[in-house]
Amino acid sequence: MDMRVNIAGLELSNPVMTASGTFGYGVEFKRYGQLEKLGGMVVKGLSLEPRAGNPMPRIADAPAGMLNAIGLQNIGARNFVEKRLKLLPWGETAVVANLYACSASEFADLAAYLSEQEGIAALEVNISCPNVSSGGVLFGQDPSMAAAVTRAVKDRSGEMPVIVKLTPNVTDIASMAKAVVDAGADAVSLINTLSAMSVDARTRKPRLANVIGGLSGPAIKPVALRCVWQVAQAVDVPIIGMGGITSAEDVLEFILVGATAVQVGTANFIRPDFAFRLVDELAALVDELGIESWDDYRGSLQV
Amino acid sequence: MDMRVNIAGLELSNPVMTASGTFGYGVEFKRYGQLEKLGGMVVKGLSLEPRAGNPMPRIADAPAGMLNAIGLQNIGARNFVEKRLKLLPWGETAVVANLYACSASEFADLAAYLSEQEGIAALEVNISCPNVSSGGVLFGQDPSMAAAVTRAVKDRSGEMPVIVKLTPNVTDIASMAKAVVDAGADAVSLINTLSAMSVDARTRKPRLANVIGGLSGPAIKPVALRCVWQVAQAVDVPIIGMGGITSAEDVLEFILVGATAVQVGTANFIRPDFAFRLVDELAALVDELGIESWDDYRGSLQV
Amino acid sequence: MFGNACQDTTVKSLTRFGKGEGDGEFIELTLEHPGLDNAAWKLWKPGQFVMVRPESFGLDPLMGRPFSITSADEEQGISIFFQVMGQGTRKLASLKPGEPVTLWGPLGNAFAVRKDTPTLVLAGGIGIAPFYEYVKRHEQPENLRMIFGHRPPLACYNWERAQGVCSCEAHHETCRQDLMDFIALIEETVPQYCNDGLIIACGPLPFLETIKKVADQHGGRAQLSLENRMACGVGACLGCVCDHKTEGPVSVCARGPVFWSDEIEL
Amino acid sequence: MFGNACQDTTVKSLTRFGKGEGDGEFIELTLEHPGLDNAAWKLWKPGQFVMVRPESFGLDPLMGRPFSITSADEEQGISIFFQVMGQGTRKLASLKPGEPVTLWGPLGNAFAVRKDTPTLVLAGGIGIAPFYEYVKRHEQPENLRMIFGHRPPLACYNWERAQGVCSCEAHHETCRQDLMDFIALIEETVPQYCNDGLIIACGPLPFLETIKKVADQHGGRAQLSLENRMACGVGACLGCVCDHKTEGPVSVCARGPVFWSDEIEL
Ligand SMILES: Cc1cc2nc3c(=O)[nH]c(=O)nc-3n(C[C@H](O)[C@H](O)[C@H](O)COP(=O)(O)OP(=O)(O)OC[C@H]3O[C@@H](n4cnc5c(N)ncnc54)[C@H](O)[C@@H]3O)c2cc1C
Ligand SMILES: Cc1cc2nc3c(=O)[nH]c(=O)nc-3n(C[C@H](O)[C@H](O)[C@H](O)COP(=O)(O)OP(=O)(O)OC[C@H]3O[C@@H](n4cnc5c(N)ncnc54)[C@H](O)[C@@H]3O)c2cc1C
Ligand SMILES: Cc1cc2nc3c(=O)[nH]c(=O)nc-3n(C[C@H](O)[C@H](O)[C@H](O)COP(=O)(O)O)c2cc1C
Ligand SMILES: Cc1cc2nc3c(=O)[nH]c(=O)nc-3n(C[C@H](O)[C@H](O)[C@H](O)COP(=O)(O)O)c2cc1C
Ligand code: FES
Ligand code: FES
Repeated sequence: MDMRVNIAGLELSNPVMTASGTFGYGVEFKRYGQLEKLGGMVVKGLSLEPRAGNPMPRIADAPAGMLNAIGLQNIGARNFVEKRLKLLPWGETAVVANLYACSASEFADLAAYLSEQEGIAALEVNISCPNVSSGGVLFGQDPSMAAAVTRAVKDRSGEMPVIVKLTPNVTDIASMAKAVVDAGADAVSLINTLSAMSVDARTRKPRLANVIGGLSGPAIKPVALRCVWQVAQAVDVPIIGMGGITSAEDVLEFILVGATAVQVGTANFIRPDFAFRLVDELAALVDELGIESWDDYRGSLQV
Repeated sequence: MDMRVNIAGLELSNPVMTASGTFGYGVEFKRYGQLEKLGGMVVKGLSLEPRAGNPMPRIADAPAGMLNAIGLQNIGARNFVEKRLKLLPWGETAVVANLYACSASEFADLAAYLSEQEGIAALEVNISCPNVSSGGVLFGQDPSMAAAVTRAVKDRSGEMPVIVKLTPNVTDIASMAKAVVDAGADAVSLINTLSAMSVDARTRKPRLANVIGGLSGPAIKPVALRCVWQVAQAVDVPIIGMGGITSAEDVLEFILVGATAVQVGTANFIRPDFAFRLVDELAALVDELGIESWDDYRGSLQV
Repeated sequence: MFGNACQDTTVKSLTRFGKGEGDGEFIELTLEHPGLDNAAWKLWKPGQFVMVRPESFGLDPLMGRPFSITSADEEQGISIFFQVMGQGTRKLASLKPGEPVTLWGPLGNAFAVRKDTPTLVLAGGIGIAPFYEYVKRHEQPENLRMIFGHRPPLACYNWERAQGVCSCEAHHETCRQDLMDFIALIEETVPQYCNDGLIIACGPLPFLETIKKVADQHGGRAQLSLENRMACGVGACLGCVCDHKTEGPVSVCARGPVFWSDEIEL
Repeated sequence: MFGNACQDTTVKSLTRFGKGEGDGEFIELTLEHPGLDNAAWKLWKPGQFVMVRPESFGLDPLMGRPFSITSADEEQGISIFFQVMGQGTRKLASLKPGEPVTLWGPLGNAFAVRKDTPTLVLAGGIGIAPFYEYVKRHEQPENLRMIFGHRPPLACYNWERAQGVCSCEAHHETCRQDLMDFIALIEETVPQYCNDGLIIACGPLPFLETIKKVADQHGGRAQLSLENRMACGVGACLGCVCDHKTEGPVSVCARGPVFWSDEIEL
């Protein structure tokens, strides 16, 4: 089968991408496989300036998952472009920049800079920064703020596809999706991590220095599928689904409920060659099940 | 240590209760242990009239958890009182009725009836009915509707403690808790299941006839702990914590973040004598850790 | 007083039947008898089932799995006979002797036994599990006729164990025509037992549906053992219900698993 | 070209050291060498580590676990030496020969080796793991002095393996006074190596903190191997960082695990 998919004009050789924050700047995985194999990779969230992130500990185990509170540690957009991007085979796989900022105007500046760089295929706007300027409400939890950020980014991104990444920590994710699509988002990706916590009953301490962190991994897959399904009913733009994918069958589940492509996050920690293997496993499973085209399979859940 | 806890005047011999919908009407577990051992039990959600519930299949596996969409199947409040309640040792363990209705007035009628029955120790109001009268918005996802239901129930419950059970499927659970406490809730319990979904990539069918269901079990524990922690910062009433408890250590984690008592749900399906064993294991662990009183331990997380 | 009907035990042995990938895996799993503290074990009857949860399930799957009791004996242990279907049975298949298993039961009702009544025993595939002991215990085996439909070879099913006790016919289904022949056989045989016989059946849903349809048409009834997905096994979660014509949705685990075909919808 | 540095292998053997509950469990786990496709195995050095993830982890824990490489050899296999701490090491401890394990590495940097320099090797508890091979490989063992502080008995640590090669002193800590004595020993010894010696250390955080403090005070530096919790092991997740004085937070897995004590905050 032809494994290619198209996200708002961006063509991927196959639907498997890697998720932001779980695949570094891509280069870290060269020892484990051929980056060219991937449909695309989303690099660690980039801010205008380098940032140091949260105090340690930043990660903890969770049942069928993990918690993280990395915070916004990154080398900054400029360093990424100058020092990492050229090491990536961006001619052969889509390199997507994940944007992280604390105000709409900062988002816009970041988008303006990144959208002009050769080698970046699309922007993914992470609207769940926990330290935003406006009174502690997260961008991603308020439809009008989410729309404002989307508009600000779109205005400054030229022709580059803008993907808005949604958080599941909302009452109604479909209306969040509608808000960002109405504001011009070319695609949406979901889900980011679930707001969660882990504590040690013996030491009486939180297991993350930040106290609250994000839950990812297989534990959240049923929530992620529900979110993608609801968003697929609500908007017409392509959806990139993610949350707990650890097998080719999981990939198909996301496509079945309406996703065009997927991202693999925590599974990269199960083994660093996970995403590369998944590309092959997906092709084999598609063959085994006799799926004839993505257009035929996508969203074909029989309800 | 003195294991007793007090929920808004209701004294429990220990903090371990069983969660609604996972412990039937209590009687089903007599073959597996002594009901008197439990701090309390919350029976299956009761409505004014018997109801048939959702079509099958109603349950599915999930990573470190399960999905259910039982719907509202129950024998009705009257049948429960007349046929089951007298079989329960309500003099020795707190029997809590879980209320399920589709309008504030129906909730009020149900509360009026149940609060007059000898043997019922408290009411737990389940405000996440998926089929409510007002345009598909769930009671539990709208603070003013949640407050309205709480007020309606409180008005008709006399002296009986009213516990409002919160859903995690909201943007801000702390403000939901505040809304119901301001409306008179004597205690809150949380969390109910996470809205979730499971599909079969091969047959292209949802694994639940209802398509969307509720995720429970260890997978949701980190989310539940975060919710209890946030609610504990926001309100002053006792909190009954639940979500994925499968060990005595888990119980302590919930108390550490601010719960006064806990409920055990899905773990009852790991083995039907789970809750009885947990009571003993909790006492042993409290001893081992040298915890001196619940008042000392509760909410003592060092942040 | 009956003791706690949820007991901890260990694996005694696993016996594999059949071979080859295509056949699937068929396994008799024997657990050490957990003891008669749980006095219900003295009274168990074929058709009843157990919930089995080895410690190796960990958190995946969380729910135990229901299996018909194939035999139960203080010396020999408690046996179930199962086919590998998915994650739960795969983990059961890789158990080793000595590994810990939680077991609750015996659960549910049993098949009727009427020693003087001509009895038709209909087994489909792994649905044969409860019948080894049923036929063995029967006091007048000459009144029994067992028909067994199967796709994997007979060697997968420990067939000798059933044979010799009563009249047993195995029908191997290898193509569509075999299936048609088998359905024709059911259509021909069931009516013979509809008036003054007893019909009991266990097997996949389409198999039970055929039996029910034929029995309904002839104003008869058969006892069908249902295999709905279960969580608690004790009637508490309402996850396993089937539609009962007069009582509405009823728990298969507590009210069944055996139902008269004319009382339920499939 | 180096092949994929993430390889599938199987358990070769487990050797348990020490005994008795109180001692904890100390295990040398040897994996079949996954092969030199991954040419990095030809060049590994003590101080480097591997991420280990047996299939038996299932979904719990999800993350692999980092361990110092104790030895690696095509014939003998790859060994790690670990202490049972929690769910991950418990599952490692119950592995059986032949079970599948995913392994990525060798990862990170290594301890400095300066054959002509007097070298102080400081091992705290299970922190001894990388040093068996370090001392074995050293070309001038007369320049080595190893001090080993431990609480469980020496029998837990395969101590013979380290001894005989170089000057080795073990300090058993059984009470508070022992600890004070041990700290005093560090305070006395570290300065002797601060000017023209080399100090390398691996062990629990308080142990490393003491060494860093003494070295800092004497204007010296020691190489410390950090054991932060890890997820990826490859520098991608930023879950394992430590504070580097000039570079800010750096990944322990990729930039370390060995750091000069004067360059980091503990
Ligand atoms: C009362 C009772 C008695 C049973 N007795 C036996 C027995 O003696 N021997 C035996 O082998 N099995 C028996 N079963 C069925 C057995 O419980 C299931 O095969 C088992 O639970 C499958 O678990 P799994 O985790 O391997 O499969 P899963 O991973 O849960 O499922 C794998 C695949 O099998 C299908 N499947 C799973 N369970 C069922 C089911 N109950 N009916 C139809 N399809 C299903 C699923 O849809 C899925 O496609 C019985 C069931 C009940 C309720
Ligand atoms: C580079 C590196 C090399 C290592 N080499 C070895 C080695 O050779 N031998 C060895 O035994 N261990 C080594 N460790 C530590 C080892 O990784 C942990 O002991 C192991 O991950 C614990 O996993 P667990 O699931 O058993 O414990 P968990 O369930 O994760 O934790 C159990 C308890 O141990 C504590 N704990 C867990 N990990 C650590 C840690 N890294 N530091 C301090 N406390 C911790 C937890 O806080 C918890 O209280 C190394 C770690 C690193 C980063
Ligand atoms: C360690 C870690 C770091 C992450 N960092 C980012 C990030 O910088 N930006 C972002 O949009 N998402 C980030 N995420 C979220 C993932 O991209 C993904 O949305 C989430 O983990 C769910 O997918 P998974 O279950 O496959 O991991 C991070 C997740 C993890 C586990
Ligand atoms: C099968 C099932 C049925 C449930 N039915 C109800 C119900 O009737 N009323 C209610 O308030 N909660 C119901 N719940 C939610 C549980 O009471 C509990 O809030 C949730 O499962 C989280 O706890 P757990 O992870 O320990 O199961 C049900 C949960 C399950 C698994
Ligand atoms: S399995 Fe729970 S009611 Fe039958
Ligand atoms: S463990 Fe992921 S960066 Fe070090």
